[in-house]
Amino acid sequence: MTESQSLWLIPILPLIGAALNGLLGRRLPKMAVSAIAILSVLGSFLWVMKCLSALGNLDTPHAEHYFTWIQSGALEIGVDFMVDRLTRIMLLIVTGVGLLIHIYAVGYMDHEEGFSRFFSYLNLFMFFMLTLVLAKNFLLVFVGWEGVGLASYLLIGFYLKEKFAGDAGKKAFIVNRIGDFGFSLAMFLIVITFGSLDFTKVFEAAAKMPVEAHAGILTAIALLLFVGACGKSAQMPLYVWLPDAMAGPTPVSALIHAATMVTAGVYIVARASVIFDRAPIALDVVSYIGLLTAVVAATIGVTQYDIKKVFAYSTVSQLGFMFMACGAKAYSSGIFHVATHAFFKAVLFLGAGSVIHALHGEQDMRNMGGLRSKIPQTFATLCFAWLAISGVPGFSGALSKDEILIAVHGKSEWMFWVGVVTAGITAFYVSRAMFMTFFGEYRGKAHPHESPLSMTGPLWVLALLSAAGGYLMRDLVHSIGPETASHGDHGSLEFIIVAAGLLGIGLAAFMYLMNRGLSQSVAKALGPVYRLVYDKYRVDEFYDAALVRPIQAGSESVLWKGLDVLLIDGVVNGVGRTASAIGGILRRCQGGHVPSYATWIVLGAALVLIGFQLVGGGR
Amino acid sequence: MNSLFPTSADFIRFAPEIVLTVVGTLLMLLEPLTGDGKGEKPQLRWLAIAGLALAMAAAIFAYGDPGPAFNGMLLVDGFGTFFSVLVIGTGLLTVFCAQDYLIREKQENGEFYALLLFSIAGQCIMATANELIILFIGLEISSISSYILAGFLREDRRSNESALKYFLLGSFATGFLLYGVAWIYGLTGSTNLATIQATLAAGGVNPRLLALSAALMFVGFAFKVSAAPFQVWAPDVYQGAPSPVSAFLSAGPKAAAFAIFLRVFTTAFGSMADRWAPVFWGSALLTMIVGNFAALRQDNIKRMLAYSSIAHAGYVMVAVTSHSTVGTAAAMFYLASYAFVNVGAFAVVSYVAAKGEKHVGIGDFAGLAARQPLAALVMTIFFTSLIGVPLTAGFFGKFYIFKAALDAGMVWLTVLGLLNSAVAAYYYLRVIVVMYTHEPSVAVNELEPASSGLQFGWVAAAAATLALGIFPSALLEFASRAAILR
Amino acid sequence: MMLPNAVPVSWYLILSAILFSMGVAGFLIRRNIITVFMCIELMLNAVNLSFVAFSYELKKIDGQLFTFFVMVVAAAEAAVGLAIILTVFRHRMSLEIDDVSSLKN
Amino acid sequence: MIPMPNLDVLGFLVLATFAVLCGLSVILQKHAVASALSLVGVMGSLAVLYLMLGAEFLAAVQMIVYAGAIMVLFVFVIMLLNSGSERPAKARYFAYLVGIPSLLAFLGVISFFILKELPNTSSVQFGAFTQGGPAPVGRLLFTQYLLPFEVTSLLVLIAIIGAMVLAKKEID
Amino acid sequence: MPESLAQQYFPLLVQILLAVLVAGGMVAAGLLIGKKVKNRVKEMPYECGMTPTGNARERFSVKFYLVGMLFILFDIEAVFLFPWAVVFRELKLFAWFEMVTFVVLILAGFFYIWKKGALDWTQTETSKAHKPPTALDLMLSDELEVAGRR
Repeated sequence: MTESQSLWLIPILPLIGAALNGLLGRRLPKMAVSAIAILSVLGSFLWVMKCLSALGNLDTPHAEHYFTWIQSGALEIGVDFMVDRLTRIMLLIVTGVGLLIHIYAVGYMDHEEGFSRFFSYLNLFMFFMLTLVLAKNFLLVFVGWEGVGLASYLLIGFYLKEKFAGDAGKKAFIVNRIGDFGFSLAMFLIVITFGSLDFTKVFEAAAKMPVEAHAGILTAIALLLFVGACGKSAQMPLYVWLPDAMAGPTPVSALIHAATMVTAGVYIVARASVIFDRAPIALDVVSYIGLLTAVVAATIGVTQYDIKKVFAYSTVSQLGFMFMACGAKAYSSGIFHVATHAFFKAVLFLGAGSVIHALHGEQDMRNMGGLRSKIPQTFATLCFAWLAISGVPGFSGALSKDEILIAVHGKSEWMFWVGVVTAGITAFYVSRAMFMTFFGEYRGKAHPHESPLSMTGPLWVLALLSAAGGYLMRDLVHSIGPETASHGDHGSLEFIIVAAGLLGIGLAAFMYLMNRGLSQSVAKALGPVYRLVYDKYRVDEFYDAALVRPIQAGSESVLWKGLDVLLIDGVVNGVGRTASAIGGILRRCQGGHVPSYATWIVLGAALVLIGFQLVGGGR
Repeated sequence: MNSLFPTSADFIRFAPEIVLTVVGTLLMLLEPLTGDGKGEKPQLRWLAIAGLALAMAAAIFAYGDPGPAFNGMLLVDGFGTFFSVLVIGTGLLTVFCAQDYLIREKQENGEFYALLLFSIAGQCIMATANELIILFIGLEISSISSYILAGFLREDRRSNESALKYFLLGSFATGFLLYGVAWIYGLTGSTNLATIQATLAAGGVNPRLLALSAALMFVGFAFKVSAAPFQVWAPDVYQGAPSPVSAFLSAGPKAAAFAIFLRVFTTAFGSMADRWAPVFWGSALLTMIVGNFAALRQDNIKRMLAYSSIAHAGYVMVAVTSHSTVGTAAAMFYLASYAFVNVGAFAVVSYVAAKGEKHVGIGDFAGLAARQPLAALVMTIFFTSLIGVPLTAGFFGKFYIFKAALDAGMVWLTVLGLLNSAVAAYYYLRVIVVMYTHEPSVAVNELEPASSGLQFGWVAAAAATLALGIFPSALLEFASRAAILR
Repeated sequence: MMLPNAVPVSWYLILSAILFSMGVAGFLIRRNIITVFMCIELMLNAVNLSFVAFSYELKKIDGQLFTFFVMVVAAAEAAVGLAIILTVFRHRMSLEIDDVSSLKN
Repeated sequence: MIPMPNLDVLGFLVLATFAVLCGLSVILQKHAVASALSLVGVMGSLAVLYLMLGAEFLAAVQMIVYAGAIMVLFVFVIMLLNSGSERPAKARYFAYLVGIPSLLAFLGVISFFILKELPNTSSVQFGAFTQGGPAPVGRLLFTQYLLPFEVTSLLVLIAIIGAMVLAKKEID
Repeated sequence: MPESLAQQYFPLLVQILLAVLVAGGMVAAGLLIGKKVKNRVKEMPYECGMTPTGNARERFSVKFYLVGMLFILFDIEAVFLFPWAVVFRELKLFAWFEMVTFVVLILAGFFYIWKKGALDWTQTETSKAHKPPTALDLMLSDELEVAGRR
């Protein structure tokens, strides 16, 4: 046990920021508000750095006990924080990316009202997220778990002037409650199984238990935890809330719904890897769900025109990849992808935000185009992210994605291939978004203007990270867990994956770039060229008819309209509707008439009387 | 049996009730003598506060020498003291939270405080009662004064109606309770819980007739704690009664009723738990469902809180069902946390509702955060606690309760209970969102700042909620030590 | 018919049960608030009979004492209850119990 | 013993019948005053039954407090509010179709168990148990049950306040 | 002893029977012997002269209720005083203290009511003038409206 690093400072600083902004932010000038917000996060980032440097390479986890929280019978739960190699990564991501996004948000939210409110919520979120990450027992994790849910709920509902944001918040809320339900149930199961909630105790005990060939208590715990994870990390079928959550301000989408909160699910699965390793059934479920999510979300992404929606679905699908990794026991690869994804997805969202900002709130890609000259910096930074997510070698995205797919290959062949195709589709729709946004001629009305430095600055940092970050963090990440298959010779597999990515880009370029570029020149082209162009055009149409339309139509009608909108939305809203319907019936029992109330009492009395006679009389 | 004449120890153990009675009588006598026209009597208010504080001190002091009093009529033990202190504390909080309301309605007078103190005295008797007759009388003292308090606004239709319903249905249910007492007396020849327990443990009492009396008493108690299917009165009464009174009713009398419920069924009827546990199981489940689902559709916030109080009674019933010291401790903790939260929440409601309780719609809370940040903040704390968000008292209340339920092997009840609390969160959050994200409503715009007393009440309640949420151990340890009833 | 030459206590208990149920029934079916209240008194009286019968059965007079207390309680309830009924009547101008149903759902 | 159906049996049967009839008329009379008077009848017959059960003092108190005071108050209020007979009933299906059957079930269960499980109760003989006089009652009341006795005064106080708070009109 | 108790209560029984007989007998006799004259004048409350005004069911003031309630409370006190007086000799001072506590509390209530002015009946009329009339007053004023509801 090394000497105390007073880890508690890390979450407390943002909390102080939140309190300051929340209580007297209304009276402070914007400068002060943003200063408080940023400095609080900066402080905790620096403190993280200090702690990590002091703690060295963490061969043994560093734990700190502050006070005993609950002492009921055998069960003792303390407020304990812990830093191990897994936590280290998460801390760096959360505080680092969080800091950048805070800075970005200052610029982005400049004209919004409720400036201080926004930042106090954002800091509050940081507090809970850091608690979640640092917690040493499930209960404390649950604190953070609930807290981030609450914060994101408030932030999604931030623009509640539009009713839509309210509904989005509501959906997010219902789905998250389902997740929390699973998590808390898992927690109770853990309590009665291991008599403790402390990570070290629980996992030591679990490590002694045998691998469950058939579903057993561990499987139940693992699955329930995974239900919670599905809720938080937007996996099938609980992912519906995430695309709608885009109603919130873009920095929120970037921070909460791309970089940090949604990865909490992956984190908890990785954290509980000991349990999952002993529950193969649960592992299979995890990987299947992950795969399914990845595919469905990616194909839906192809059809979207709202730029934020595209990235939202891509987030869902990337999270699917992460769970695939966990399913294949390659937890470190999953966390690795969490890290890289945090970088490039943050860039994508912030870039998108910058675009929207530039176009005064325009989100429909059909009204964009040709922006690369208008907002070059945003474009440049987005290119990094684009290449990263498409898995172009040399960018960090490729590293993690390769690891994942290789690990999956180790688990099962066909899943690997599906994953590869999905990777291709991913590359396709992100490129599509890029081309529709930045290439071609501008189709919108608003007058674009480059964003202020406070926005572009963070973009650049993150962009560079999404290029190099992977290489920086690789060793840190791999120090976490079991040696993954990533090392050793998988040249062929890696080649396939890269090829898939490039193919996707190429296809997109073909259909959204050349087509457009050539078709412009067609107008003024001369005869001989014309034929060629014409053929080209044919080919293109052929492609269009043979590939794009079916994919789009298929995923549009089946996946998006059918599954997403009808089925899952239907279910989620249906839950609400049934509940309130029951409520209506119950209300009708309250007619306000004393005799009928008395009747209830008499009825109850008779029932109780008979019940007491019938029940347990024999025993 | 010691001498029939009371000793000083007896009086010490009865001290809280004595203090409350004396001060209450004093208030009653001073009422006609202190009259200033504008219906504001701070001196009486402070007298009431002092009396309550003194009574709390007396209760704590009495715990220094626990034991039976007045020939086994009372039993001062940890359990009883816990609830005595709890109801007295609730009363204190209520006095602070009621003052604005009473002044606004020109109703601040000695009678209100006197009745409050008498009612609390009755609840203290309930908390420490170890004999069915004194228990019954304590219950009636608490109830009758509650009837009057519910109808305290003579000129308000809703207040009358709530008083009438509460009174008629209350005495109706009391009839059943009394019938049960008669039977248990007839079967065991005693009304002293200890004697009854011994007699039953010795056996020889016909189990079926015993079940008869147990069932009848169950009806009476379940009514008082508003457990389904005997909860029908609660929404109407809480909605119609003056908000501070609703706050008090949903906290103090309910806690005391649970105290006797627990005491009677764990001591006297403890030996026949296998008979009553299933009925409790069903009632608990039904109560949770009715409370939560009916609350989903409410637009009147007082009514919503009434249904939510039913739902929370359901959670406590879960704890009672587990029939273990853990469960009892959980119930005690939960009731404590719930009392503060509810009084606070109703206090905010009564503040927003304004004169004549015009604004009790949820929409009337729109934009409260913008105009009255403190009110909104404390309300948020209370509601998060009611939801059961961690770091608030409500979370641990639920945590312990469901843990106790699982320890008792009631997995299904736990699962369903958790589902219920998942549903419940919706209607609380609705209010929070309305408060923080909507444009201020008319009601909110014309609010005057709250008086310092009211603000103190809020902050005290909120502080207690957070304190119990962050450092629950102290209270829980006491509870689990006190939960061993015999 | 031939009457038995002694009445067991259980008959008194059954009489009390019948009277109790009558009170309940009256509570359910009557509309005049005061009459409804009287039905509660009827219930209490029935319970008192049980108390006294049991105290005879046990040859202990505690039961009779309980009856005293029940009477006091009944008196207090009567005083308060009738006062409440007065206030209600003042606003409703009616004693129909079904008219007192503005709080509902 | 007396060979004829003796005082106990006859008295019980007569009084019980009377009480039940009065009870019926309480819940069936259309006019409140009539119900009140029938209730007095019930109380009277109960008083005599108490007497037969050896509760002499209680019987007296029953007449004094219940019939003498409480019912007087009822009649006062009835005359005060002077609401005539009840309006013709709106159908109250829930109460009738659910309440009455469950009430019958309730009564059935109770009386069934009284008869089945409580068969050999001692038979009531007038004068067999004579502890019901004021002296023994007082002795017990002021020693063993001292606390309830004192506490009831609190009950009375509450009643006073309540009546004043709720019923006072022009006063103050 | 048992017989003696029966004897003890026998006169009471006889008296009740007598009372019932006499009262019933008189009514019966009136019905049998008296000759029936049925006309409006005969039906009037006051056969001789003055024609009654208003509804026969005259309402009482709420004061009656308050007094009736006070009566109950002191009735209870009396009920408790009786056994107390009987056992007073045995329990001596202790019983005295008990009863003093009890009586003091009840007298406190009495004092309260007194101070509240529930007992002086004159004040009401004067104050009625400037107080807004409650529904009950309205009822007292117009019977007909209520009579119409019946």
